[in-house]
Amino acid sequence: AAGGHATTVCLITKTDTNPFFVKMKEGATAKAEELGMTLKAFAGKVDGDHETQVQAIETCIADGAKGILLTASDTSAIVPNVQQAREAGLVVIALDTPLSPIDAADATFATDNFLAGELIGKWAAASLGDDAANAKIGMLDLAISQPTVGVLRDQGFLTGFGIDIKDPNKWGDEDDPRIVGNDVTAGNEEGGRKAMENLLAKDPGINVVYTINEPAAAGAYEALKAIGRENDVLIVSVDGGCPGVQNVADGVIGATSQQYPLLMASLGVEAIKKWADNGEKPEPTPGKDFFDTGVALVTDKAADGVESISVEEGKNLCWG
Amino acid sequence: MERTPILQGKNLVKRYGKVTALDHCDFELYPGEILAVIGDNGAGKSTLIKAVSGAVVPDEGEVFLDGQRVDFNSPIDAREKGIETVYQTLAMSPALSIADNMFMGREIRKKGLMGKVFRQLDKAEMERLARDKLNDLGLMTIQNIRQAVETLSGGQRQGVAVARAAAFGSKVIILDEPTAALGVKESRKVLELIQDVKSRGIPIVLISHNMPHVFEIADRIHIHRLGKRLCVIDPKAFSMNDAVAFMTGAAEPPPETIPA
Amino acid sequence: MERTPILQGKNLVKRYGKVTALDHCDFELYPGEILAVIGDNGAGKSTLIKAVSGAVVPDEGEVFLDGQRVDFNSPIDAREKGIETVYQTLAMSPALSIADNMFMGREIRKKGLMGKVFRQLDKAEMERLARDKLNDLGLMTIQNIRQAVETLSGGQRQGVAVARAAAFGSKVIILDEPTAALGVKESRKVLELIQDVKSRGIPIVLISHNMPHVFEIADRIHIHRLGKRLCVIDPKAFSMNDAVAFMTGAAEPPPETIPA
Amino acid sequence: MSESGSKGQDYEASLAAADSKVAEFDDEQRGFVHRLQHFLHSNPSMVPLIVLVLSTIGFGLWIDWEPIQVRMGWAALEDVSNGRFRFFNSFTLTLILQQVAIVGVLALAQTLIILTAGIDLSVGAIAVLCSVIMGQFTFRYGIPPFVSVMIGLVFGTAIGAVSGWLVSRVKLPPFIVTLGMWQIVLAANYLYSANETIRSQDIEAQAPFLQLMGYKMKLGGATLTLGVVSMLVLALVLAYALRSTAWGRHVYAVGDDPEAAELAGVNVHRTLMSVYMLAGLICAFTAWVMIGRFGSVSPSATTGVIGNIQAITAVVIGGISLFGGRGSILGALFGALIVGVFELGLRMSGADPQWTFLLIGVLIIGAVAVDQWIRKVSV
Amino acid sequence: MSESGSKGQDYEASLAAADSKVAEFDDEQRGFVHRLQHFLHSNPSMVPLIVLVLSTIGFGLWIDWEPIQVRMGWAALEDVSNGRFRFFNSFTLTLILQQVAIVGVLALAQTLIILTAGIDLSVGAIAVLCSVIMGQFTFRYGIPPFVSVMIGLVFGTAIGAVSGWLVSRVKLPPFIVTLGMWQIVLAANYLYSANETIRSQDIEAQAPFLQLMGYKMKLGGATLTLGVVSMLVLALVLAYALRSTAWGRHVYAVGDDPEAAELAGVNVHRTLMSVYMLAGLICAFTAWVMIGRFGSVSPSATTGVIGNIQAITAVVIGGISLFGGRGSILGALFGALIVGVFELGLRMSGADPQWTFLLIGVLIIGAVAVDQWIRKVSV
Ligand SMILES: Nc1ncnc2c1ncn2[C@@H]1O[C@H](COP(=O)(O)OP(=O)(O)OP(=O)(O)O)[C@@H](O)[C@H]1O
Ligand SMILES: Nc1ncnc2c1ncn2[C@@H]1O[C@H](COP(=O)(O)OP(=O)(O)OP(=O)(O)O)[C@@H](O)[C@H]1O
Ligand SMILES: [Mg+2]
Ligand SMILES: [Mg+2]
Repeated sequence: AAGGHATTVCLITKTDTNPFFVKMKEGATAKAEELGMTLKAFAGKVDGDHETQVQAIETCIADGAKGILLTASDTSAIVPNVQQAREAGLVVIALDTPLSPIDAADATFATDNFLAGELIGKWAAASLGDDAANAKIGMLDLAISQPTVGVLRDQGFLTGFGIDIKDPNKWGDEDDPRIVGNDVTAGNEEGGRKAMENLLAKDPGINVVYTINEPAAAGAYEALKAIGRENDVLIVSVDGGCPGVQNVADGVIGATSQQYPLLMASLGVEAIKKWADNGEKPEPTPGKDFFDTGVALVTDKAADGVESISVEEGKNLCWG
Repeated sequence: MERTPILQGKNLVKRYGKVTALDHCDFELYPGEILAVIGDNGAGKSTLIKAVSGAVVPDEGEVFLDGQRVDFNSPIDAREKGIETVYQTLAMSPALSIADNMFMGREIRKKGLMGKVFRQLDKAEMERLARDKLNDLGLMTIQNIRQAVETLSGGQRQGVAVARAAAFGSKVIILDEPTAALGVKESRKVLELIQDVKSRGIPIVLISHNMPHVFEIADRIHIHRLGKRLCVIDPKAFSMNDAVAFMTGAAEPPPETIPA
Repeated sequence: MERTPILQGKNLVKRYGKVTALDHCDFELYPGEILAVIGDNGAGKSTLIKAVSGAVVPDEGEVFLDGQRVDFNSPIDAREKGIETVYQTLAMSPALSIADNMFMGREIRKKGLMGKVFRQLDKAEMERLARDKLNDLGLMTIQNIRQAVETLSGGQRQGVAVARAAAFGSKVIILDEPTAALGVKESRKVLELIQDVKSRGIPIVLISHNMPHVFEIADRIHIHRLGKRLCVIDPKAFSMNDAVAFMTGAAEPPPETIPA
Repeated sequence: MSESGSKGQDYEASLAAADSKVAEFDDEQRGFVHRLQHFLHSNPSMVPLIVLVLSTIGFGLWIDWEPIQVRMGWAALEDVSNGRFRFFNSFTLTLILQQVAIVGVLALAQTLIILTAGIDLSVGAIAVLCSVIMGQFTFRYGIPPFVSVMIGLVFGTAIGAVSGWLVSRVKLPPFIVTLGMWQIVLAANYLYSANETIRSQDIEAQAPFLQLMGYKMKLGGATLTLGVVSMLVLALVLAYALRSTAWGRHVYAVGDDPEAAELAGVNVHRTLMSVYMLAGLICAFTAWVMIGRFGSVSPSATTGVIGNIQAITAVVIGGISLFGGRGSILGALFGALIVGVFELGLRMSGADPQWTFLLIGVLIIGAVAVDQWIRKVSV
Repeated sequence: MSESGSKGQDYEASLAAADSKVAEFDDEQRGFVHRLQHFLHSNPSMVPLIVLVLSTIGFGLWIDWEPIQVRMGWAALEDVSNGRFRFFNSFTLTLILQQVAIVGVLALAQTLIILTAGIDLSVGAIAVLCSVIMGQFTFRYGIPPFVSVMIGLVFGTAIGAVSGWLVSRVKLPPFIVTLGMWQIVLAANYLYSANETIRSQDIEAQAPFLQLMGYKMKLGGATLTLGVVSMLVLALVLAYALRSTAWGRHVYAVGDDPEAAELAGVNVHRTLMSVYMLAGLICAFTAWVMIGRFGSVSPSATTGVIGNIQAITAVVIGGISLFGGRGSILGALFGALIVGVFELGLRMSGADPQWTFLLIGVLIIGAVAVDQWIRKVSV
């Protein structure tokens, strides 16, 4: 009674409350529909929810699915379960975030979150020019449990900006005086605003703000607007969702690294279809150990030495 | 007897799980009288007065007030008709003050704008009235009318509950073991209050295990046994010993003991 | 008098916030006697017996058992010395069965391996004993020894509490208003039980507001007033009226009323 | 057949002469500590107020020690690294008010429920769903913003009514009802909104009325938003209603002992329904305050997930008993402010987010332990 | 001076003849529904068991309708899209056991606390911190895995002891104590672990003892892990201890009415301490089960954040009263399994995760409403 199609594909995302994953699910659903497959979506209950993802993998095995598209919350902890699924004959494709080790999955369609961070870091440094040496940076991160994606983007940004990141697996251990502080946002407007206010109270002179994603950036902007400093602070972000790109156009965000969740998802569904039909596994991007779905820096204020696309292009490619 | 009872229960039934607390029980209270209800522990006395005062909705049977059928769904309904009850558990809010408790559910609002529009309570007036009522009962040992009920001794609490009922009952006052926890002196005060209320023409139902008290003040005695009314006796016609014998099942009541 | 009191309190003080419930109070109980404690509501009777039974740790003063100074920090300490108390609040766990409640804190384990290693309770034995004790009290109307205490009427509960104390008290039994909620018949059973316990040589402290009961069974009467012992009288030497007069402050007790 | 008639039992003859003293004595040797305990005991919301003032002063001294030294002449401006007041300035102090506005209003709703011996785990979720409704009704269906806000308020009240009915009529424990309701409302929020954020810029352009609660009033460096003012006014109105109207007395009576209240003539069902509906309405009002504060409408706002715990924390630190019937609603406001002061103070003194989180945990236990110590007197 | 002596008051002369009937009658017209109510009332853990069986059958019929049709000969294999049993097979059914192992063990700890009329919000956080301790002590300090596990167990017990002491001695409400403890433990966990995951591969290679609870026993398609078996054994042991030892009776008595228990001779402090410490120990044991299940040690495990609510949900669905003193610990296990069956069943039927949350919310309210209906009888 449940599901009329023979081929089932599972999509397991970190949460289903973040628009990024909502779009990923939309892309996968549309593609599966087109290819005559059944898509079952699973998601963690909160950011970093590893347990629910494990349960989801087990469910897919029990359900007799053909393949799994997985955005892992904990890229190394999930490996034994991925192993189990592969042993049961499912193809597992990592989306967005590579597993650790990367070959634990049959294939990876991902953006490099570290690279995404690095791009906005470089752009921010280049935009400031000489002022970068005495910038005051506010870091708006995801959560105190430091999920991988947040760490990668944060550390990428700092690297791009030219700051020594110490332990690359952890944010907050840097001692560069240009960093005013880190605070957490839960990746939404509410957290973004409060975190920005907290950092501003610590040092009102902040002029560069890294944000984990665009909703957090929007919240930070509200906090800056409240004290009339929205025009002299550079906000950078990651994601590239349509509202985010629109915010770049509106000057809320200086630049954002755009990722392509819809593309990842639809490519993933296609790959599983292929594998189900003729046992063919997807190939990685030449020269990389994963299929890179790409990252692009979206800004209308291109900076020297950093490749970027215009907001107009970004809008065409954005998700949602 | 051709008088109409002021409060009447007919054929009342109330079951709690396997226990039938009221088993087709009748009840009549006539104007101006003190009716005592006596019976063994668990005979169903408290359940009976709960059924006629709205605290319990009987499974079967009817309640009449002044000959009119009434359907009390809550004690508030009964109170609105002038029936005041002191339940065995006293029904006080421990954290609230004596005055708050006495006026619970019939608070007095300030006159004028503050009262009408902002619905502000007239605390001063309520406290004054509460103090008066307690003084009538000889409970002036309560120093502070604003003190929380939980700081009172069991006896003082019972006193406040009785004072509340006496102050507001306009038609019937029901007292369920009002002197159980009281000392000699305090019990006497309550008995005096009951007679005082009676002299104002308000009939009273008194549940008590204290035979001397019952025989001292009751006009008629309703003997309850095994969930129903066994008989009603005139305390002047029977001895305490007879009453105890009927109530405990040691003797059969003569048929003519049931008037009305 | 040269006898040593079996249970003695000296100079006990207990304050609750502004209220001094015990005000340098003395107390003596002699072997084999029934000592009644009477007093107004709030006089501090319950606090007194709590202080000598470990339920309340007095702010000042000392407690002696058989002439030995004891420091009870909890009712458990007192129980281990053979002092059993029925508190005014009964101290029952409503959701547990009658047998569970009777053996609370002194459960019987199975013999052999199951009991020693797995600490398994001998429920059958406990139920049998509980039934016996209740039968002694004439409470055989309780049908099911496994029924939860909350399903009993107030009177039945009081009976279970009294039966528990009578069954386990080896040295002293203290009863705080054991008949307050009881009917005529049930009260009589408790009084008989008290006399029965006395005939086993165990002394009893009885708090009660019921003068006829007190004068009927007490050997001595401790009159409590305003947080301290006013005097101790012999019920054969004074009338109830005298006792009430002393206890309510209507008359001064003669100095020779205080023995020991 | 008593022969003693109305003169009472024979042994009661001497009663007429009885005196009426009770065993109540004045304190003998009470020191300052006892007096303080007593004062605080009779003014329950004073405790959190004092904690609030002390923690504000403490953080101020700690953070602004350098400028204070300069001001007092103990140090020269050149000797210190920072001569500017960072904590003790009107901007920072009013910022705390803005930051606690959402939790503060939710805590008011929570207080009402807790006073009836309930607990509401769904407050935050209701607020988020109602903000989504206000936003989506305006943008998706083109309903005028004013009407959308009204619909949101009605919707919040309706959710409260459902919970209230389950608690009062079906007699389910409030913890369970609102635990279930929390999940239902939060899931409905994501499903209905499809996780779409409505951007601040769009709202500003097309429906600025939705952002009304964010309207700013400046007095020097102090910035008060309409949301903050509403929170303060609402707290005062509720404090008045709880203290000085019959309804308020009934709320306390129901929380104290619902059966006693029923027997004493309080319509417990109506009181509970009014409390849950009012709490729902206040949660929906919080939705409006949220839109004012964030500018945008976001279904994934953190309030939906942790707003309940935040509100309960504020209530508890505010000295309101979780067992119902005791406490002052102003305490909840002070409780929310205490948490706000600690969070910002700790962040400004350089504690990282994880330490801040840990210290708030310590604060919760500590605040209640102090409260308990004060309550020990005379109970 | 009573002259009646030991014969009692004069009006009591006739008592000897009193009969001893009480107003207790047998049910008159009771139908099937009433009998059922009675049966369920006297066996509280039957309700969740029945719900568990019914929901398993329900989901099985729904998900496996096609293979059932085939098996019954109502349809040919060719007509259906799927002829394989997906839900009704030993793999899936034992999978549910594995999936609920963590919540199930936590729910046992939670039940103990709730039986004493408490609540523990810190259970999940303690489990996560202890798993980090077991892992880091082994890997950071090179302590033998067995010793590390012991240290973890002792540590969990110690946290329980602190909470128990605050509840029992300082007399703080358990909700507050464990709310604070939750934040403290969770933050300590992040701080201590530096958010580092210890990878499954490393544990397998260097300290496989840590993964002992993940050891699999296969019987045909059925897979049971040592963690699952421990959960079942622990539940039975606790059920025995609660029902058949003095300690168990004391736990119920304390939850029912702590003052009465104290007066009746129960050492309330010792009982509460033993319960909180045992609960802490069980949480620490959960840590080991977690390592077994996930292979790795991850400080960001969600159990730390939502484990408390999941455990409370299981307990509540299992029919254990949040007011203490009532309920059977096996009910909590059934409660956890019911949630597990619903989650897996809904996932397999393809429900969107948000719909699953929503339905679990409805389930919570529904389960307790049924329970309430059953309890109505005879109270
Ligand atoms: N809420 C209830 N739930 C279950 N049983 C009840 C309830 N209330 C009363 N009963 C039962 O109904 C019977 C009658 O109780 P009731 O309280 O009316 O007796 P009573 O005559 O007032 O006794 P007492 O003199 O001890 O006050 C008893 O067996 C009692 O156990
Ligand atoms: N736990 C308590 N907290 C505060 N005050 C108390 C407490 N227990 C008793 N009191 C006060 O101490 C005084 C003595 O109380 P106690 O219960 O000992 O009186 P009693 O003689 O037993 O009265 P009764 O005859 O009414 O039982 C009273 O004023 C009472 O209010
Ligand atoms: Mg009664
Ligand atoms: Mg007493």
